[in-house]
Amino acid sequence: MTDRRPKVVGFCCERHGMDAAVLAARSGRQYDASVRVIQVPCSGRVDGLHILKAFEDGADAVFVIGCLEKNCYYDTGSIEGRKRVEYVKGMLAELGIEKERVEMFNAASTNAWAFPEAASKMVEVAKRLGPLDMGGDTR
Amino acid sequence: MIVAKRKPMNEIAEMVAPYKNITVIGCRSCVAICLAGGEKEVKMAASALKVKNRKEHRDQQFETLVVERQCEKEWVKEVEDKILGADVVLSMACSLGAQTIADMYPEKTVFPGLNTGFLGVPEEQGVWSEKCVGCGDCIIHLTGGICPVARCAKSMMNGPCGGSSNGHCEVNLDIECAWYAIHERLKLQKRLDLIEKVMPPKDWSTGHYGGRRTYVREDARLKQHQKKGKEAVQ
Amino acid sequence: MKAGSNLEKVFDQGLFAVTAEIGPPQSANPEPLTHHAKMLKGYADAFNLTDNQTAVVRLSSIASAFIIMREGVEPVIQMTCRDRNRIALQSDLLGAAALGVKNVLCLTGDHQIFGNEKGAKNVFDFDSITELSVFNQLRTEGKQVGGQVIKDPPKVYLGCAENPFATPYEWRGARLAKKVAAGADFVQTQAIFDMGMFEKWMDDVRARGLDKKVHILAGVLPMKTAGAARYMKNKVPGMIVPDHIIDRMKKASDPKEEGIKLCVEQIEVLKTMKGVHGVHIMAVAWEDIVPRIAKEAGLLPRPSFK
Amino acid sequence: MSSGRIQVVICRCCTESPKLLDIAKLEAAANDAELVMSVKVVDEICDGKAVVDVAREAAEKEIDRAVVLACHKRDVSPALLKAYRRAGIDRSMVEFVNVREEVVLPHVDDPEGAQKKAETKLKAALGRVTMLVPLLTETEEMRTKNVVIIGAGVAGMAAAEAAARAGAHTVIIEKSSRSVKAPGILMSNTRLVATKGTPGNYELTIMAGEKTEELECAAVVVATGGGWNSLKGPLAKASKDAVPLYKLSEMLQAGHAPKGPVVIVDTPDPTGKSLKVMDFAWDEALMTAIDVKKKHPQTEVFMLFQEMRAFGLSEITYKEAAELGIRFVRYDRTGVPKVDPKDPTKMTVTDLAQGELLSVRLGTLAFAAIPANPDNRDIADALRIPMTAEGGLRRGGIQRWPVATPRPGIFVCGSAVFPKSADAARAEGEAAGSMAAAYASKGTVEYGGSVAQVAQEKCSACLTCIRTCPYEAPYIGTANKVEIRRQLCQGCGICAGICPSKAIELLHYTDDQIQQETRTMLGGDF
Repeated sequence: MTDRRPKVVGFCCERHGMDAAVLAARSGRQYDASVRVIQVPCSGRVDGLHILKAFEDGADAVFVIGCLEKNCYYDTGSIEGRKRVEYVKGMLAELGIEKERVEMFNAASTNAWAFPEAASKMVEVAKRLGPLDMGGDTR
Repeated sequence: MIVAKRKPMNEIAEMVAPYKNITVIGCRSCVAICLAGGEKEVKMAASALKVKNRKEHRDQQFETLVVERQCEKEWVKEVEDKILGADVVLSMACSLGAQTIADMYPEKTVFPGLNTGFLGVPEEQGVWSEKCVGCGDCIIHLTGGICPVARCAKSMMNGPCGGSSNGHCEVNLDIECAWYAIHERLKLQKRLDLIEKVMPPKDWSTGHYGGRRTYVREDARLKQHQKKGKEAVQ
Repeated sequence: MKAGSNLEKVFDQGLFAVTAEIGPPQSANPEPLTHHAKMLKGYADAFNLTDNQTAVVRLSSIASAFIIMREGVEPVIQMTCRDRNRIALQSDLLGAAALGVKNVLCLTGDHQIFGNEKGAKNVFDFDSITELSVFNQLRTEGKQVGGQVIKDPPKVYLGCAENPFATPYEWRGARLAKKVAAGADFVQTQAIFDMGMFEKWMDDVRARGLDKKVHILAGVLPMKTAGAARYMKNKVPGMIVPDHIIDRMKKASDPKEEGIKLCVEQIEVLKTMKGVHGVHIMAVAWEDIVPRIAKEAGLLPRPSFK
Repeated sequence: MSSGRIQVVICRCCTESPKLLDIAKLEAAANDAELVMSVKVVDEICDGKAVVDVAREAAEKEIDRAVVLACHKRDVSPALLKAYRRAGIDRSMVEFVNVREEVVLPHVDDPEGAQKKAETKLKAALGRVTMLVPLLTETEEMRTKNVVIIGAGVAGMAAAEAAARAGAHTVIIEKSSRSVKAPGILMSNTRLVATKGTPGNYELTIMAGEKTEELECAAVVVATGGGWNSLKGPLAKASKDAVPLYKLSEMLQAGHAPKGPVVIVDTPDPTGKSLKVMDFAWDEALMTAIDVKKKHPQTEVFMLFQEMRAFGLSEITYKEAAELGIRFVRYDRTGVPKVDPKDPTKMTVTDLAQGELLSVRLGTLAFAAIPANPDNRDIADALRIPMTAEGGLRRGGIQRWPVATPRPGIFVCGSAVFPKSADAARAEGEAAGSMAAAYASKGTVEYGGSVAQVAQEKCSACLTCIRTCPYEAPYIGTANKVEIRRQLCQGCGICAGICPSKAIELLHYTDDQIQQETRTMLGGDF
């Protein structure tokens, strides 16, 4: 049971985020298959609730990836996205859950490394912290 | 409006820990507007508790719902079955909402999910500030539309204390000195004479200190024979 | 004669008055008070006993006053509005007067956030000006806030504090006028470092004719280090310490001596200022320096009255 | 509640997918799924024959929605969507799954994981496609072909010419009385006051002289330029011979001799108290100084600066200037240049290199600072577009083109954004003019699609969405609840994500859709 692969959800904006992911794939960059990409139009669409629900439904780490804050397709969307992530971090921390399990990333469409790097970082975090339901020694 | 903020999640988790079926009820009025207890916050609180339960292998059922105004019996009544069906109610309204439910269903345990803060206004998105303490005897016509009772840390009535520093309050330098603001406002209006007289001692009995207050409008009250059903009998 | 206190007599004779401070201890031990009273006796006309200053719990000011009076030293009790409502304030005034206290300084009080009981519920039923007006009515008409008239009203000499260095500066004179209208007999100012600014405030005070109606005791504060000066400039709201003073303290080979010298110089200037009727020496936690300052500033000997 | 007749198309993506995935298993999974009426496996969905084949079967089996497992949806041939449309399936009812770039290419070493992932993605897409509703798009006729250009400077003129060439009716509004030869209409002494309307049909309120007028237009180009004329600050006030740098340059070009000595200072506000500076025209300053020196070798020239930014090839210019005897004086805030109030021809400054107070006779005083145009604030306010911290107008994301603002149909160019050379401003003006003309020439605006929708019974009218939306799409409607101006909504969903009452949904990205997709994806074991 303990060697269960961690599950990571990545909410990815349809603009720079997804373009970066596609470019990464075409450049042959690899990341763990356990990363589940959920496409959203903009990281500002992500609601803290979506992140929490992902944890509820079995995710061990969640990330949001959007455009660069100064070059967001939807102007201020990725700034909003970051705020949602920060709020969830606060809630998790209050409950004694590692806030590192959720992160915000920004990418430009030309950054082939951005998406795989974010994905790998979160897989690593999930592995290091262990599955959410196995790390419950604090009970 | 009434400004509130969510209690830290760990406090909420601790309160509801012994219970199995929890109904979380929000409110679409003030607390939704101050981003503390609307549908989103209700769902997020429940979800966060479920995430914690997943981590700790605890099993709890959450029902989430929102009523239009939790401080009014009729609105609460609409979700009565969900209240009666729960082991405990977590109210994500202001304390008025929580108390309304608690008073209506005395056998039910009701927990507050929010800390009710103050009567205030949104200064900008995400920033709320206190502007009234409900003293029951408004004097802002004498103070340039700025309430010294609520906005001065010492509720001073005769001008700024010696801690007014560059127009800021000594208690918290991020906050403006209410009396400095009053002075500037009245100067602008050329009405500084208003604060030159010594104010008589304020009568606090119109406020909370006079005991719990009830305001009655006899012309609005329903007469005995206007009431329906059970209410008419009481 | 309103109360017949030593301080009142000094003013009545047109003499330059001196007051200083004694901070009550954070314990039930009266010894430090007795010690300071003995040491300072004869170096000032009256001594302020602070009322839980900066909201730190201390031996009460009225009890402290009683203790130093046993040593033949005259107290000025400070009474803040932070911890007492109108019932307690009036009651304590009657009690203090009955014990023989003759000088009362009315203050709003520091907010509890600065003290060691931050969770305290404050009162602030009054502010200092309302307190003055209520006490004034009580002593002159024997009438309480609520209207009841009492026999044997308290005979007290009423003082207040004023800070010329708090904002809005232009209204500080008007605020003193309110205090005078409310019944203040004397006023002690916040510690003065910026003489120019104080002079400007005095101009306003004189223009309003207040110097004729109230006795002004200019506050001075001897400093031990440059750090203290910087701290007051940066951290104490409503305190203005010009850079040249900080510089002077910084450059001094013996900052303590420099601090004393500076204080004495300030008193010399204040003595010549029209409308200033005395000085209030705030030697916070440095009470034993008061005799030396009084001596070097030529304030001795203090008059005595039979 | 599940309904619909689904077709699943599995593309081998030019034989790339089968290298890693078991296509037969995917096909079987599709066939086993509920509501799936047709499964087509094709080698290349971009191939015309495949499209025809897929569409024919869709029509035959009365398919109403489809899941296409292929590559990135932008890369899939538009012919497929056209064929589907003919078969009665709206484009909004087609769900694309990017198996190639999200599964095959990034997981080449993990065929087992990739297979499970692809199958789960198929499952998630099948779940999503049953929740899709046809999206409405509406069109609105543009009432005019007008392109309004604000500013008749270098960028504005270039924009007007480009737009006119592309067939737009151009109207230039210029605040000064400047008269230029321009295509279309030139309205001088005219300012923009307010804007109403929606993209493609903007209604501008302008002040022509003392008269308020309404002006309809399809698109707007903002070319307000830098704030050359807004020289504020103690130095500009201290000397009556103070001019902005370009004036000095014009004077030289016109053959006039400047009164010597010439002093060029970086900014008229050396302590930085009253003037927001966007940039400094160092290159131009150096060139102008050289020009003075070459034309009038006897004239003394001083350049006073806190930081000289002459990098790259400008080094050569700098060197040339030094060799010509132009005196460079570096100062800082401890000894800023001052004009003697008693003698306005005397300037003093502390020369950091020499460490001494330098006294200079003032003939002509010029400044290299390029302040933000103070008009930008009014323009941004009238057009409801954002600004930069330096006081320029802010562009939208680069993906939306470099001269576009976040508001459709409103373009910005030249020094209104940040200072640039005349060449760059001209090029940007041309780009903005062409874009605006292209936008206006469409004749109609299409809107709708995946836009926000308000459940008014849930709305608390808290104004959060109105304050947060970058496009001002939400507004308080007649029922005192929020409504969405569909013409302005860009479909980002920021409002849906922030609404505290969960009253706003973004069509096709509803909470349910996002959460169900997440849940399905997490259900798979890979």
